[in-house]
Amino acid sequence: MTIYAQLGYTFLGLFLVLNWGMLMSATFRKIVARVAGRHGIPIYQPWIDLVKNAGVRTTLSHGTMFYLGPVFRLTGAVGMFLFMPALVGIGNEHWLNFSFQGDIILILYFQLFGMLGMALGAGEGGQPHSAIGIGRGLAQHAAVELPLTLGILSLAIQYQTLSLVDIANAQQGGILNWTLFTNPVASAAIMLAALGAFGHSPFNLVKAPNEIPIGPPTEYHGSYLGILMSSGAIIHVMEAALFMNLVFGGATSWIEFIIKTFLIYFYSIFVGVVFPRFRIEQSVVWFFKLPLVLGIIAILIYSF
Amino acid sequence: MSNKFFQPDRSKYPSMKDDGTLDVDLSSQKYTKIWLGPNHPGVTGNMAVEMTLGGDEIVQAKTHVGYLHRGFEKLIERRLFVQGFPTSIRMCVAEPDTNEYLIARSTEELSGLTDRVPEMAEWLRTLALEMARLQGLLRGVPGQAGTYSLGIGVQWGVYLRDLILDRFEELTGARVYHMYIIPGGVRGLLPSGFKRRMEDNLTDIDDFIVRIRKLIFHNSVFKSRAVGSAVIPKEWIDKFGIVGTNARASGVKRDVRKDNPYLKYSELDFDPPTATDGDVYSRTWVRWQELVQTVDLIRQIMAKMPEKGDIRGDMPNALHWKIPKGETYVKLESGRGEYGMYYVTDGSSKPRRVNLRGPSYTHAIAVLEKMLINTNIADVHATMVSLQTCPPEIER
Amino acid sequence: MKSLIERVSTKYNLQEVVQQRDNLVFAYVDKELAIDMVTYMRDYEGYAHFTLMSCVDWIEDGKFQLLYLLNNPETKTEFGIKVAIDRDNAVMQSAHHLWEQIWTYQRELKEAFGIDFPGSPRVDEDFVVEGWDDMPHMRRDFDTNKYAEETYFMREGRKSYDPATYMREKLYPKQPVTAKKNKDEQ
Amino acid sequence: MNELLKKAEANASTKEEKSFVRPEDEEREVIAPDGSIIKVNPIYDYFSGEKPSVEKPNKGVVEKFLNWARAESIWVLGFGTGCGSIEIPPLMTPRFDAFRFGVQMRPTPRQSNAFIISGYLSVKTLKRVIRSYEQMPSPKYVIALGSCTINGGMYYDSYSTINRLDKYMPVDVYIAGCMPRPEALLAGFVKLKEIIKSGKGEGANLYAENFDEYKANQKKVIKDWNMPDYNW
Repeated sequence: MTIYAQLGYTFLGLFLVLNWGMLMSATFRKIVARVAGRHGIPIYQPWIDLVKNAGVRTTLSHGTMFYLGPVFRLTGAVGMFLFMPALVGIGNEHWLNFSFQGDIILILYFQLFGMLGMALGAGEGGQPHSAIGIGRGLAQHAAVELPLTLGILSLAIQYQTLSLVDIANAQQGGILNWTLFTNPVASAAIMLAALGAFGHSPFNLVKAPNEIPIGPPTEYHGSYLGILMSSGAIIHVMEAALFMNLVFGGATSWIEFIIKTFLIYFYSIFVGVVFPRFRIEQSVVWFFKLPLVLGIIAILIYSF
Repeated sequence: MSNKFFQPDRSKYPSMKDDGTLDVDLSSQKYTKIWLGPNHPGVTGNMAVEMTLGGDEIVQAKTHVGYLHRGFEKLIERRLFVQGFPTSIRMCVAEPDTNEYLIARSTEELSGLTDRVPEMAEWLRTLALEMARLQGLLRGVPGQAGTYSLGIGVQWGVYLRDLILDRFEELTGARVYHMYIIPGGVRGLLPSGFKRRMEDNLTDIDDFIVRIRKLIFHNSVFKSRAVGSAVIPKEWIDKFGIVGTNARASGVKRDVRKDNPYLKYSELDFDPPTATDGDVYSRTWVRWQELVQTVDLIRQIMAKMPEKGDIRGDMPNALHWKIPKGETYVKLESGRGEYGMYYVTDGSSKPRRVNLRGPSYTHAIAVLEKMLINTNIADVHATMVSLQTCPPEIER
Repeated sequence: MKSLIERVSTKYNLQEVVQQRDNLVFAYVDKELAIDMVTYMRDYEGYAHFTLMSCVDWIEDGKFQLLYLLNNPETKTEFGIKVAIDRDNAVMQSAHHLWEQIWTYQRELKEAFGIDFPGSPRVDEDFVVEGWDDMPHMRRDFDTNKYAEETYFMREGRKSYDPATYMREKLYPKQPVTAKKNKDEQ
Repeated sequence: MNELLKKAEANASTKEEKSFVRPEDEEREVIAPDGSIIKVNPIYDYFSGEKPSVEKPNKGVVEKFLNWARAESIWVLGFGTGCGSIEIPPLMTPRFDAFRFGVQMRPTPRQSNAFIISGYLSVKTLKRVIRSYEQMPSPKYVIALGSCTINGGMYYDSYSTINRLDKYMPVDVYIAGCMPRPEALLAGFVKLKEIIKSGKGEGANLYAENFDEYKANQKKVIKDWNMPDYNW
């Protein structure tokens, strides 16, 4: 396959993922509304919001880095997509994106890259709430990364590879081949860390609407906010896809992709709807307890 | 708790001097100044807390009120007694009926017409006050969980509060500002079928009470945040003049309904709930118990109240009503605590001075400022809601 | 309650003792003795709960009447200690050392009536109004209507009526204004 | 007597010089991290004092499409300025559920495009309202709730509340009543949508055009003006 065809497929995939991410966030808000007994927003509301944000006339800047914050965030999101195999299995080679060029470490790096860019950009905004939100976000991210990386390393030892495609391909051929069943301890560590990675309640202290409204994006408006919204939509899908490829056997068709990412995302919402928010030190300590212990056990099992 | 490792070294913080000033050099980059409010979803009503932060911890807090100042006390001095009614009930929007009772009772007492109020009217006044308490609690109890971003309970609670507002609308014709309790009695009898519809709503609320208990008080995250947070020690109660549920949660049983019974409370069977710890969790727990009790009280009132009767005593012509010189202090137990009114007349057709004593006057300024020191910025909103601060009654 | 009044009134020379209700008494005390008496009531008579501090402007006498309303949680009674202070030189001894919330009341009274409480913390800070440049707004001689008309923009077409004359005009348009006096207005 | 006179004199002299600038906004010298001393004047250095300019709408179909999107996605600033804010929770909860109409609450002025002035405005709040309003990006809309914003309502003679809101900022929709029911608010939102869709919701440009007039009115009531003229 030529590079141009590959690029074409990648952009098509990006478009699909963006829209699926927006639909998913709308569904998320619908679900929360239904639990509360409300009708909720129209399902197409995120797209209207996007158009509206693009149509805002005033744009203020606090400096170059303020511009670059959303751009970095989008870069992180797109970077995660580029090196993530959307579909695996025979006949889906054109949906592997550029995953042959990079491995999990690169994806984890891109996950952090968006956050760091956002931190620099929001920091230049000068809003104290942003600064507090960034401090919280980075502290929590460090706590989340630890069990997540331990779990992933356990998988790497198990499958003797760091390539996400190989890990996902190794899980094909039946539900019992999934890492969930072949390496349950590492899966548990990863999925507990996933709660923090998605950033819904009880780990939503980065945005914390009634403590530091609303954290890093406080100063962002108009098109900046539109970029942040769309990159957020991509990141949510990509994180769900990461856990899908690691633990739940990857996807061999777009239908499977949609069902699996939705269920993984729904799992974090399900927890979020009925739990309040942790304070930052509680959240950090929470990740250092059970998930960390599980991660260490998962490493130890495969080390000997 | 497990967060002992994360406590900062507070011994290096500057402490406040006697005159309320703090020696903090903001340009030293060690401290930040942050305003919580007035434009902030995390403040109750419209007020502001000016916080000096060292890291995430508050070194000094100052409350700023006055954003809702309308000068009621001045305006009432310019109005006839009866004109004072629509003005005065807007003093506090959370439970407006309490204001109605206070001003009606003060004018009746000062003009010596207290015994003209018929019994039926007393029952209806009690009912209106308890319904007001109920609608306040339906917002307040889940609202405490809402401060920790557990918004589902708030949504259910506000819906049920709307049902109670519907009953108010049926009884009085208005949703929020009712003007139901007037001098000499009340404005109307119960509409037919009111008790049945009220009973339906109370059944729904019973359901809600059970669910909210599971949602909030059995929730590990809520416990981990609320237990031991924002403690009011027992010694503070008299020192700061803390009243109502805040005092009862610290183990001091103080309830005007029991201490100085007014209206028909002496004929009702209830016992104000108490707790001992004085933290956010006990305050919420006391309020939840009070929610149960209020539902029970409304049922008792509807069972014990007579079917028919006079609702309004003979009163002087409202436009030419003059009250002889005198002064009084009337109080009642609102959802937030002792709520009183100091009323002075001078023999003319207008009051000389009206001073409202809201419980938040103490809770939201002296207590809050003291309590916020050394708390995490994440707990400020929860502390304010747990004290049930209501700015309009501070600044009137 | 009776014995308490007798006991205190000999000690502090109370004037104009009014027992408004069974559980509510108002009495005047001399300005010099006021804080002393409040302290005594708190420490020896069990009036440990401070309810309210208020002020009434008796402009015709040239006096401000301060009120310290104390509550006894044991006997469930209230005692209002009133102090008359001079209107032109309105200074009162501060009581902020007795209860923690009193400085708030004193700060409010300083702003609303212009009564000074030397030594009270943060007494000069703004309380409810900001950047106020007129006379203290709760004094009787401050005309709020005039101030509002001068400062804010009235919407054209808004009218205010005196309710009594307006109702008479609307209900009995043919009756002359010099009609009989209402019987309740005695 | 002499002492009193002296005190009065002292008071009088301090009154004239009384500065309303908060201590952290005063002109001062700051030591930079490299040790040099910099003079700062926070009000003018940290904020921009530039006047707003009229931002012309697009033409034709583009503007119509954008207006449709603006009308269907109204982000309301969560700033309860008066007692009308007690009816906002019912509006956003199961009974009335304004989310169906594309109405959402946003916590920061930068991200909101509609401002509900919920009832009376004391002068102290007016100052914060102006600041928040000016921080909102154009196009922005104002919904004035309750009689008190129309003509002062029952506070017409109060020394602390303003009487007419439209003298201080452009108002798109008035909702009368004390207090207006949530249904009235929903009707107000529908009306606002009509106004936006027909392209008449140009309050921000109106504010920029008549900036001096609005500013003069605001400065007349806000005696302690200690902020830049326009809060970007």
